[in-house]
Amino acid sequence: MTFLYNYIYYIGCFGLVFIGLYIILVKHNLIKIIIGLNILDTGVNLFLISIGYIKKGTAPIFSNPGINPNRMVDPVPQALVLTAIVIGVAVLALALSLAIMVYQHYGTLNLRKVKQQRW
Amino acid sequence: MVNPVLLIVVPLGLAFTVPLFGFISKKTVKYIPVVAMGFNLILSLLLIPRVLEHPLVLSIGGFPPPFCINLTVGPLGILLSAVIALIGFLVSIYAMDYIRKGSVEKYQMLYILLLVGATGAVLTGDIFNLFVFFEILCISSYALVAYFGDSLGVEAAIKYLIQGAIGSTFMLLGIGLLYGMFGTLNMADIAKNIKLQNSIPISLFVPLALFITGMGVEAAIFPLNSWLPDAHSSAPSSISAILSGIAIKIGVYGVVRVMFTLFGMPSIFHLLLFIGIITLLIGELAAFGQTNIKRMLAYSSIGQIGLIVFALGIATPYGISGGLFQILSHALSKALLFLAVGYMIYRTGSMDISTFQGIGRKMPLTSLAFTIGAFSLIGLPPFIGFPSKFLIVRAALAKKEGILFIVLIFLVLFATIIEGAYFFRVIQVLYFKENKENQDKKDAPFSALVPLIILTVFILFIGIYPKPVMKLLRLASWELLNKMDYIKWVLGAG
Amino acid sequence: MRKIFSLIILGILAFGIWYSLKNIPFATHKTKVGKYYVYKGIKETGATNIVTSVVVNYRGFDTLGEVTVLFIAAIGLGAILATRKKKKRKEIEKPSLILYTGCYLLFPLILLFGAYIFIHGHLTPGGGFQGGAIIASAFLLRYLGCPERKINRKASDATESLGGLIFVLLGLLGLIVGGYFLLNFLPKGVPNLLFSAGIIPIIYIAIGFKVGSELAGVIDNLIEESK
Amino acid sequence: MIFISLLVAGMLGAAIVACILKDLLTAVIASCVVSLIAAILFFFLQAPDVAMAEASIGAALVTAVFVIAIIRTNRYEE
Repeated sequence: MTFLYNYIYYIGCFGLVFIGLYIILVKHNLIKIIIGLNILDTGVNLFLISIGYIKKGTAPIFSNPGINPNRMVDPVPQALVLTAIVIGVAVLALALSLAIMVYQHYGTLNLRKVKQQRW
Repeated sequence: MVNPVLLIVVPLGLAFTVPLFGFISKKTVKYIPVVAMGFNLILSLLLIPRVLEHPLVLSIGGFPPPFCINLTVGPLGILLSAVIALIGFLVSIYAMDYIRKGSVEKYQMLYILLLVGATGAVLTGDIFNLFVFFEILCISSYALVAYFGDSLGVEAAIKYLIQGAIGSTFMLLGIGLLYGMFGTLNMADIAKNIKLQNSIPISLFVPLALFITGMGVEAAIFPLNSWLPDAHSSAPSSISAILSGIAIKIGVYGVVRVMFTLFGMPSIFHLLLFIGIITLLIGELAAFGQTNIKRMLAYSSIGQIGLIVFALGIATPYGISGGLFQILSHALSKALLFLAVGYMIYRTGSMDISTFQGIGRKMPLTSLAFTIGAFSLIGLPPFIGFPSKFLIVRAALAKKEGILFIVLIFLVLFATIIEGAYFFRVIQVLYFKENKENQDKKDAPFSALVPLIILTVFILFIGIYPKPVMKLLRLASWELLNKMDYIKWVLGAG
Repeated sequence: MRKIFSLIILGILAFGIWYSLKNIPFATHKTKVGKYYVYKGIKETGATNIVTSVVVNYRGFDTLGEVTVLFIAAIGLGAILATRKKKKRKEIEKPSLILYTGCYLLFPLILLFGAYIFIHGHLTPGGGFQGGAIIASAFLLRYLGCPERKINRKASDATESLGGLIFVLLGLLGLIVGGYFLLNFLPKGVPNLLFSAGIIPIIYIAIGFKVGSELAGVIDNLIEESK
Repeated sequence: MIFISLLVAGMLGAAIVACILKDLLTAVIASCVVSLIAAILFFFLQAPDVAMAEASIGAALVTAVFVIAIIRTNRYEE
């Protein structure tokens, strides 16, 4: 049980990271790869947040004066993740617009067939 | 009131006003990047003497350094930001006439923001802030590569985007691991906490490897450079100049900053030597076989990055000055080459080298600029490439570590010979071949010739009189080698 | 072949990260920076939501960069999709009356909710990004339910750039008044009131408008251009 | 604790489903489920701000953008 308590979040986030990377490395479909990127992003964000957690912590908001600041979770990773989520969305939107253009030019989303340029 | 934060904020503010100017008059829009980059150029030149006296550390938001984001403007940062502003200024003059297709407004906004990202990345002293500015740089370059929306550009952009996105995620993972271990994001504070002697524990090696992979994608060091030739050859020529001249240098800066300032352990620098030499050889050999001129220049950029990384890996004051000098010289020469080639392609309508026969007589100034850029890149005196390559070879010779460095110097010279061979081939086609089809070609317009001439003057001037630059370079290399000084600037003596 | 190769790479990565994670035990105190913010944040910035004070004030420069990233994505997407050849699109099916009326009535309510989220960013969870995203989802709903109503592109472009400009200008005002960029130069007020925390609510409102119009613009571009 | 373990298992399961399926629309919905469960986990980790952002941006808008892109291209993976 303590193992589960200590590692369950790490298992979850690195599971997402590895599944995301696996999708990106193995699949050829462009939309599938972008889905992989999304999952990878989510995993990294979850990892950052779980770094800042404290046992039986409270959210870092002084909603009533009696809250003990000693018990608050670390606010910095939360700020970082807010930034990271927005950046992830920006990359994703751009990637999908490029995917639409690729489909228009090549008639396929399979990256193996999109090969006009080579070394 | 000269404050380095204005280097980032004023162009950013101007980029936000572009749509508002667009409502008033579409024609004024193309002058905004010129104004923004001209401002940056003047400001960074004004700041250089102050920074040389004492490095500036500015906290943003008015809190003490480890608790807020701070800009650390040392000699290295101000040198790179001056180079960025110079190249950006000249290319923005060039682009006034060159970019006519598509929505010009959007091009100009993305262009300014790319340079804002580059400037921010070299000035910041906070690891997460570095990541954010890196993303600004990367995302705007993805969009600009696909700016024309043709099939080649879109294909290059999507490949670049996928690799870049994986790289930046790795970087974020590395930041997370470092934050978990040390509980701070300030680079000086992290550097203070990492005390390495001779070996590196795995728990620290993993974030280092993640950082090098993440930034190495942008820097195009060896196994991570498959995006570069596509992206640099399919982008508009003005953007190719910026990507080759500046964007990949920021990647190298990131790798170097993390390795030297954050981790700062001599035995890992040998890694850079080997990465550099492999990248150099692969780039130059691949460039030799190209018939497309922009691809040739792109591969040559890979080779030059290899040389820069090699020089920085020597890790002596001379070696690092040589590497930084090479950054400067490659930025000027490669920008000149891409800009000159841009109008040759525009006039002949093809990127194939064989179609440029006889262009040398019809477009004399452009061809002269190309020739000077090529000579400088090869390292012939009296151009800027000569002192920089000379410095690198001298630094490698001074490092008396037996046969290893002799072999490496031999490989560097070999790569230079290959470089010379393919550039002379192009120059021969330009001047010594005749073609009836190219009889009616005009030279480039005035707005394109001005940046070409200014770049040529800089290349010649620094090549003949490198002394003032050398002083700045020596201080910059000192900044990289002395991690303790950097920590002292930011966090004070305690 | 490719699968085995990538599994080997992932295995190496997993091994390395496992080693690193041993140094980062879960659920313990470990950061000095976070402690400083939790103890001093409310006094130094006046915002009861410490995350907001970190996002907007302590690490405000990151937020400026983040807003810029979203701006770049919106512009870049527009620039790329503008080169697309326009095709004739099939007649769209008209939404049913119930769907139409539902979306019509829900739209202002969702807008109000989004505005509430970003105005109260310094007091309760939420802020400019979340509020902006909620506003954008209201526009998405309107596109789905009432397809003939378009957003005004000029107005949304103007909102984007004005939002960004307000952020930059507030930062520059701080530089002029106190010598630091993004200095919280307005009076902090009493914590837990709506009018407190100096420049934080103003910046978050600007961000909310900017993010909302940018994300709505992204959706608009993706839906429009294909006609 | 059991509840959180179940959530994590569900999240990983949804991610694997997104990896395996050939129908891209279903895969996108599965990745939406991943984001949604991640938002719940953020809430349990005492990060309400991030949970809100993940739910509104990660789950709602991203899915919408994906679906629009799939309509413009091809629904099935070849």
